[in-house]
Amino acid sequence: MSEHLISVTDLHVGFSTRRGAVKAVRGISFELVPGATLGVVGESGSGKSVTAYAITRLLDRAGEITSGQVSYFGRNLGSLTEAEMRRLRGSAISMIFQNPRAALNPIRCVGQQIADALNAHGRLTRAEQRERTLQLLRDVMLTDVERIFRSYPHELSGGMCQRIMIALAIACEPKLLIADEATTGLDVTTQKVVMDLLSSLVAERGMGLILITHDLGLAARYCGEIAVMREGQIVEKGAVDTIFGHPRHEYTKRLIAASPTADSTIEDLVPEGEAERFAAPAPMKVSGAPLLLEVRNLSKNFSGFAAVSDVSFTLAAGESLGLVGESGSGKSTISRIVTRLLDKTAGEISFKGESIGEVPATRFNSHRARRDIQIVFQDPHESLNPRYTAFDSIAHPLRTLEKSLPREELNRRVRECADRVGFPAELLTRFPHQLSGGQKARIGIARAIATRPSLLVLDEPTAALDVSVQAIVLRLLDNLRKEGGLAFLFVSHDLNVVRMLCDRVVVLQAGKVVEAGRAADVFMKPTSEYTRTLLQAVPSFSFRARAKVESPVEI
Amino acid sequence: MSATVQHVVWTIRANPVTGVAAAGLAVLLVLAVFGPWLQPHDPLASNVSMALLPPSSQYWAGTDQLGRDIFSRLIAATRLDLAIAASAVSLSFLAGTFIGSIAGYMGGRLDRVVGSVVDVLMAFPLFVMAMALVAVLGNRVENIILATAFINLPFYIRFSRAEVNARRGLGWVEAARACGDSHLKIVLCSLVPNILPAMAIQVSLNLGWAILNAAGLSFLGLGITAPTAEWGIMVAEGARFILSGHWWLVAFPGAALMLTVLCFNLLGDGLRDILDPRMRT
Amino acid sequence: MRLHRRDYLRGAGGAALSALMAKHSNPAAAQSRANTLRHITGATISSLDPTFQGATRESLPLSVNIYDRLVSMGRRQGPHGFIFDADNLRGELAERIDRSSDGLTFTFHIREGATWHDGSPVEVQDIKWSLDRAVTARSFAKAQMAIGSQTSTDQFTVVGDRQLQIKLDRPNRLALLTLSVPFLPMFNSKLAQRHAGSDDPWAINWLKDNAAGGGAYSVESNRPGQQVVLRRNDRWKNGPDGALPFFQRIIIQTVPDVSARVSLVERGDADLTLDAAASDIPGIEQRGRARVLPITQTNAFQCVSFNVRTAPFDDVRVRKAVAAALPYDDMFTAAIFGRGQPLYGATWSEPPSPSVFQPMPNRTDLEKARELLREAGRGGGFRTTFSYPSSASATVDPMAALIKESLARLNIDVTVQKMPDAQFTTMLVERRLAMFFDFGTSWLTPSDYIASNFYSGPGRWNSSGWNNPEMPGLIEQARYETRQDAYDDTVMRMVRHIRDEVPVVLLWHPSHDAVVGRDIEGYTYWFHRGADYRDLRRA
Amino acid sequence: MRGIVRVSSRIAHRLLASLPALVGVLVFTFLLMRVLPGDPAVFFASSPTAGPEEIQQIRVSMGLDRSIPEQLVLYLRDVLTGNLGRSMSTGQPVATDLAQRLPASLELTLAALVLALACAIPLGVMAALRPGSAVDHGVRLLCSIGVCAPTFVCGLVLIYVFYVVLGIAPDPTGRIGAFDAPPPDITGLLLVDYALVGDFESWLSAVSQLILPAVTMALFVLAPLARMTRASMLIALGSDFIRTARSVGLPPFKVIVGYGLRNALLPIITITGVVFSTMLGANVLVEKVFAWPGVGSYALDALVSSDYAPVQGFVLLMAMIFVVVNLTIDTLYGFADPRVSLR
Repeated sequence: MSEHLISVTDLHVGFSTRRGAVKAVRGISFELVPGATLGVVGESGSGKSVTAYAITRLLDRAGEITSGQVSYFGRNLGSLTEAEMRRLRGSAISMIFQNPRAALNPIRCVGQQIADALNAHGRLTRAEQRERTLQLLRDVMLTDVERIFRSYPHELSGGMCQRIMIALAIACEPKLLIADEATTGLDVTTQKVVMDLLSSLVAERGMGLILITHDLGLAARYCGEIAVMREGQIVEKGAVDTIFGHPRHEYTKRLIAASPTADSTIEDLVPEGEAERFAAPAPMKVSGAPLLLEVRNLSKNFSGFAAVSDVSFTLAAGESLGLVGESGSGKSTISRIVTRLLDKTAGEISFKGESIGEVPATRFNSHRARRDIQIVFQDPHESLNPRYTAFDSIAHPLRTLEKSLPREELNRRVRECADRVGFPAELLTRFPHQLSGGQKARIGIARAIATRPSLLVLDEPTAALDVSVQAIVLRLLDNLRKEGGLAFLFVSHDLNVVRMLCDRVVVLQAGKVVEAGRAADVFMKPTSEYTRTLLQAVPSFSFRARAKVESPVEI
Repeated sequence: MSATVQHVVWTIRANPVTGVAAAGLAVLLVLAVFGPWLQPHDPLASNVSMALLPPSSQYWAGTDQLGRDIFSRLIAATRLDLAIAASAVSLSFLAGTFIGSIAGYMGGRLDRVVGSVVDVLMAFPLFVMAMALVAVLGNRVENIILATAFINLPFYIRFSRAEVNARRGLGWVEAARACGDSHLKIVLCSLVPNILPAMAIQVSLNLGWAILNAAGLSFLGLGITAPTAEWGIMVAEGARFILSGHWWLVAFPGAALMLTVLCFNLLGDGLRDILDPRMRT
Repeated sequence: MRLHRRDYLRGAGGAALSALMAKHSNPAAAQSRANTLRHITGATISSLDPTFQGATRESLPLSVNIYDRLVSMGRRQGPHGFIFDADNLRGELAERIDRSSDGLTFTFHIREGATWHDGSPVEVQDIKWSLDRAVTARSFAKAQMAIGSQTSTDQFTVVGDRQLQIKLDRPNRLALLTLSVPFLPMFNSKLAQRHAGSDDPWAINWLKDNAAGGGAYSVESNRPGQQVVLRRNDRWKNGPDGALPFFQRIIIQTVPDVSARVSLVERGDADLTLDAAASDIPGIEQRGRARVLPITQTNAFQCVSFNVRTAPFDDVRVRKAVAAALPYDDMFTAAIFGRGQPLYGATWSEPPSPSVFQPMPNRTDLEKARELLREAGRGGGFRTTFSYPSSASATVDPMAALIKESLARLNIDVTVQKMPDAQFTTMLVERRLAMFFDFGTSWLTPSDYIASNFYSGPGRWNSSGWNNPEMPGLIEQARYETRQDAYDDTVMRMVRHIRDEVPVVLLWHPSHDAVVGRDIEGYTYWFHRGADYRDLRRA
Repeated sequence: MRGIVRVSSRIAHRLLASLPALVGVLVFTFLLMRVLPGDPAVFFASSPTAGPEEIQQIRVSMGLDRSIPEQLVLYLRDVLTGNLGRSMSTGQPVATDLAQRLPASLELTLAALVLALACAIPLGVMAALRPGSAVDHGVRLLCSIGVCAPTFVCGLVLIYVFYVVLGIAPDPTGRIGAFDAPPPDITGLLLVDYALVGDFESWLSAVSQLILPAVTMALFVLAPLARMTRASMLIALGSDFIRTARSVGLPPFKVIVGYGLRNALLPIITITGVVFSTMLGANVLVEKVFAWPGVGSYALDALVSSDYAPVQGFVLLMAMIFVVVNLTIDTLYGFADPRVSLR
C-alpha cells in the first residue's frame, strides 16, 4: 500500500484520428497524497483534461493510454477490468465537469440522479437513498432540499447545478475529486461561492483534489501545488508560491504575464519580443474630443421582460468606454442596439449629432452611418461565415458598403486591414475551420475596421480565447485605437480587461446602471456594493490578492 | 479545397458502402445519358411472337408480354425515372428552400403563416394527395413531377426553416448585417449556401423517395402511361405475371428500382457523414 | 380494458353485446366448409337494391340470388359450361304466363305457396307494387321498363287473387324478356312499405341496405365494400325443378388484387372468382389446381371507338384507315392471350347473318390504310390520342402499345392516355375523347336492342356518338316487327350501315374465364356476367 | 402534478391552434375534388339504359347542380353537424364507412408501428454503440433495403412467397379469416375485441392475418426509426451527462438504457408521430394489396370513381388524426421531457 492517493507515472495518451495518431499527453508524472490539492493549469489543447479522463479511464472511443501507469493507493488502475474500474468510479475517484447543467441528466430529477449514484455502489433501501441524498444536498449548502430533490436541472441555476454535481461526485465518499474546469462559464460571484464550497468540502473530508483550470488566479487561490501543462507535458510543477512567485520555465512566465491582474497594464501582457510586432502607439488625445455617441434613457423589453431599462451614457471620439456586468445584465443587448442590429423600445441614440435610434434596424443596412459603426463579436468561431474565406470575410463590408470599389483597390484594402491586425496575408485564402481561434478573432477585427469606422463596438471579443491569445488581441485592439482614433464601446464581464483597456466604465446589473465613472476610480474606490462584490470575486494569482482570501484553504 | 477532397476520400474509405453507392449512381447517370446507344434492342418495338421469353443470351432480361426486350426497356427507363426524380426534387427543393429560409429568417407573422400552411399540407395524407393531383391534372410526366414536388414541399419548407432558424442568431449573420447586407441578401447569399450541405442529404434521400412515389402512382394506374418504359409501370405490369411464373417481368425492373433507391439512400447517409462538421477535424 | 368493457355492459349496448357474444359462441356460426361457397370478387357491392341509382355493376347479379323476378332466362350446356339461354324463358315467381294472341296482354299467375324471406306469402299486390315501383320510382328500372314498352302503372292490373295483367299498346319483342333482368326484382311490399316515408314512398333508401325479397338466399350480413354473407332460404321453391340450391351459405368477399383472387381458389380457400386476368390463365391451367371456364361472352364485346363528331374521325375514310391499320392478331394474342372470339377478319361483302355482333370485314392492311388516308387528305398523318380507363389497363396497356406502334407507320402520332374510370366516362359522355377503348355488355341479345344501346341515341353506350339518320327508324321498325324475315332484313340493313361507317371497330367477344374450384359444378355464364349461386354445387 | 397542468394547458392550446389547419384542409380538399375531371354522376349512371336524364337525376341527388361556393357552404355546414355526406360506391354515409374501416387501418398501422419500433430501437441502439463497425453498416444496409422496396412490390412478394409458395400465411383477404366469426364490435380493433371476449383461437387467426401486411408496412418505416434511434442515441451517448453517469460508476445497462436511451427517446417519439401519420395516409397501397378493409383503400376506390364525399371525409379524418397524433406526441413529450415548457 503506497501512501500516495494517486500516482501517475510517465503517462502517454494517444488519439487515433484520420490524420494518424495524435499524442495528447506525452509522458507526465505526478503524485498526490491524501488531502492534497493540485492545480493543473494550461491553455486549451495542453492535455490537462485528457489527463483527468485517463486517470478515470473515461477517455472516449478514439483515445487510448499508450504507456505509463496510474496507481490508486498503489493499485495499478490499468490492470483492472472495466467492471472493477466502474466500481472505483464514484466511490474512489469522482469528477466534476464544466457546464454543470449539461453534465446532469436533463430528464431525471436531480435527487434521483444522486440516488442512482448511491445505488450503484451499495444496497440501500429507497428511504435510505432518499435520506442520504437529502443530507448530501444539505452538505452542499442547498436549502429547501425537498424541492430541489424533485427539480430538474433546467429548473435550477448554473451555480445550483454545480453544487448538485458536487453532491453527486462526493456521494459515495471518494478519496479523490477531479474538477475539470468546474466553474468556467459561471459568473465570477457564483464561481467564488462554488469554489469556496468545494474547497471546504474537500478539506473537511480529507479528500484529494485535482483542479484543472485555465485560470491561474483560481488555481493560485485554491491549490497547494501547481502543475503547468503545455502540449501534453508538464513544464513545471511545485508549490503554488514557487510557481507563481518564481516561475522558472519560459512558458510559465509568459502565461503569468498574459493573465490580467488587478494592477497589470496592456503592455505587461505581452512579452517584450512580441510587442515589437506592433507599430509604436501614437499618443492618445482624448480630452476635448467631440461627442461621438450619446445614448439617453435607453430601454429594451423582450415580450414584457425589461432587458435594459433607462440606460444613458456618452462616448467621445477616440474614447474607450467599458460596459461591465454579469450575464443577464443587458450589456450585449445594449451593444446590439447601439450597432443598430436591434430596435430599442424607448430612448434616444444620437451618433455624430444625428439621431439614429429612429431608423429601424431592418433598414439601417443602407444608412450612411452603417460603415461608421461596426462591431466585433464575442465568439470568433461562429462570427465568421463558414463558407467565406478569410479574404471574403474581410472584403464583405467593403463590397457592400463601399460599392464600385475597383478590384485592385479592394485587394489593397483587405490586405491593409489584414496587415493592421497582424493576420498573415498568405492565410487569406483559408476557410474559418482551417484557422486558429486567435486568427479568427483577428479576421473579426479586420472585418470590423475595414470600412474605417469611427465607433467600434466590441462584444466580449476575447471571452472565448486563451489568455495568451487574449493578451495579444487586447494589445492589438489597444494599438488600433491609439493609432486610428477609433472610439471603443467595450463590453466585457472581465473586470481586469476592462480596467486595462477603457478610459471610462459603466457597471450594469439587471439592465440598470449601478455605477459609472473613470475606470481607475471605479475599480479603486467602488461606490456601489455590487461593484465591490464583483471585484472581490475576481480570483487573482498575485500574492496581494491571495492574502485577501477570507477562508484560506488548509493544505 | 484539397482538404475537402481528402475528407471525402477518408469518409469513403471509412464507409465503403458510400463509395459503392456513388459508383452505382455514376453507372445510372451513364445509362441515363448514353442509354440510347447502349440498348441492344428498340425498347418500344413489339414482337408478339417473341413474347414472355425468359432471360437468354439474346434477351438478357427476357421479353415482356409484347415481346419487347426488358433489358433495353430498363435502360430506357433510367433516363425517365431519374429525370422525374431530379426535376421533382429540384422543384420542391428550390421552392421549399426559398420559402422556408425566408420564413425561418424573418420569423414573426410571416413565419407563423408559413408554419400553419405547412401544417395544413402536412396534415394531408400525402400519397392520396399526390393521387388526387395527378387525377386532377392528368397523368402526364410533367404532372407527376408537379404532384411529387408538391407533396415534398412541406418537408423542404420545414427543414430549411428549422435550419435557418438555428443559424439566424449566429454571429456571422449579425456580422453580415453589420456589413450592410439586406435581409434578402443575407438569406440568399449567406444562409442558403450554408444550409445546402444539410439539404443535400435531404435531397439525396428524397430522390429515392420520389422514384418510389412515381412508381406507386404508376402501380395504381395514375402514373406514367404505357407503352413508355418506366420502372414503376414495368413492375406494375409485371406484377400481373408473378402468378404465371414469368418472374423476370417484375424481378428486373423491381431490382432496378430498388437498387436505384438504395443508391440514393446510401449516398444520403454517406453525405451525412461527409458533411457532418463533427466528423471533420 | 376491463373497466372499459364493464362500462360498456352497463350502458344501453349491454343487451346487444350479450346477444352478439351468444351468437359468437354458437357453433352453428361456423358453417361447414363443404356447404359454404366462397366467392372472391374484385369489386364492391354497394347496394342490395339493384335498381338503386349508384349501384355498382357487381350489385346487380347479387340481387338475382336474393330477389326472384317474374320470369327468368333458362340455361343451356355450352362447350365449356352452361350459358344463359334467352330463347328459353321460364316463370320464376310466376308459375305460368299467358300471352294474348295479339301480343298485347300478358297474364302472370303467381306461384302457389311462394313466400318471402320473412315467411309471409307472396301476394299479387306485392307484384303490382314492385312493377309500379319500377315505372315510377327514380331508379334504373324505369328506363329498362320503357324498352319493354311499360311506362305507366295503368298497364299493370290485378285481375285475380294470384293473377296480374300487363297491357301493352303495341306488341314489343322485348316486353317479356325485359322482366328477366336484375332490374326487375319483386319486393315484399308490406315489408318495404313499412320503411317507406312520405319523402321516399318507394323505400329507396331502406332497400339499398336491406333486402325485402323471397329469393333463394337471404342476406346474413353485409359490409359494403368488404363482404356479403348469404344464407339459403330453405322455403324457396321457385327454381326450375323446385329444388333447393346446394350451398347453404355464400360468402362474397372483395379482394382487389386479381392474382390473389386466383390463388385463393387454387389453394382451395375459395371456390369461385370471375374475370381472371388473361395472363394468369395459362399458369392456372398448367397447375391444374383449379378449373378455368373459358366461356365466350357472346353478349359482350370490346372495341376501339372513335369520336365521330370531331376531326379527324368525323371522316369515315380516316376511321376506315385506322380500322385497316390496327394489328388485330397481335392484339388478340398479346392483350387477351387469344382468349375470346374475334369480331374482326371477316371477308364478306354482304353480312352473312342478321346479327349486329358478328365478325366484321376489318383486316390489317397497311396499304389500304395509307390509300384511305391519302384520300382523306391526311396522307401526312396527324396527332391524336388513344384513351382508356385505368381499370382496363391489364388488357389495354399492351393494346395501346401495339396501336401506337402500328399507327406510327401511317405517321399517326398517338398519345396514350390512361385515366381514372370516372374521368374516362365523363370525357366519353362529353365527347371529349378522340379514339378510345370501349367495351359493352348487352343483357338482352336481340340485335335491335343491341343497336339501340350501342349504335344510336345520346346515351353513354353509343360511345362513338354516331348519329346515322336511318338507324333510329330501323331500330324502331325492328322492335315492333313481329315477322322474323322482315326483322332479319332490317337488322341486315343496320349491319351494312355499321360496316360502311365504322363508328367503332369491334375487336372480339372476350372470354368470361371464371375460375372455380375443381369440385364446383354447374357454373353458368349469365348475361349479367355475375354468378348465380343457385346453379352451383359441390361434387 | 405540475406535469399534468403543464401538459393539459399545452393540449388545449394546441387544439385551438390546429383549428385553422383543419379548416384549410377541408376547403382545399373540397376544391381539389371539384376540379377533378371526372363527373361522379356520369360514372354512376352506368346502367345500360342510362341517358342524360339519369345523369341529371344523380347530379341533383348529389347536390352537384348547385354552384361551387354554394356547395362549399352546404358542405361545411354538414361537416359541422357531423354529416360527411354519402359514398356513392358503397351507398353508405361516409361517417359510417369511415367509422367501420378506421379500426382496421388503425390496427394495421399500430401493429406495424409496434413491430417497427420493436426492431428499430434495438437495431439503432446496437448501431449507435459501435458506430462505424460492421454491425452499424449491417443495420444501415438492412434499413435501406427495407425503405427502397416499393411497398406494393414488397407486399406482392411476401404474398407470393408465404401464401402461394410456402402456404404458411393465411390468404390475403382482409382482417378476419373467411370462416371465423367476427367479434362483437367493442373497440373495432380485432385483437382487442377477441381478447375481450376471450376467443383465443380467433385472436391467433386475426394475428396471422395481420402479420404480412404489418411486416410490409413495418419494413418501410424501419429505416427512419432506426436511423433516428441511432442518431439520437449517438448524441445522447456523446453528451456530458452520460460522462457524468459513467464517472460516478453507474452500471453500463443503466447508463445506456436508463440515461442514454431514455434521453434518446425524445426525438424518437417525435419521429414516431410523424411516421404514424404518414403510415396512416400512405398505407393505401398495402391495404390494396392485402385487401385490407381500411380507410386508405376506401379513399383510393372513391378517388378513382370521383366519389367526392369519401375522399373529403378521408382527408378530414386523416387531418384530424394528424392533429390528435401530434397532440399525443406533445403530451408524451411533455411527460417525457420536463423541459418542455408552456408555449
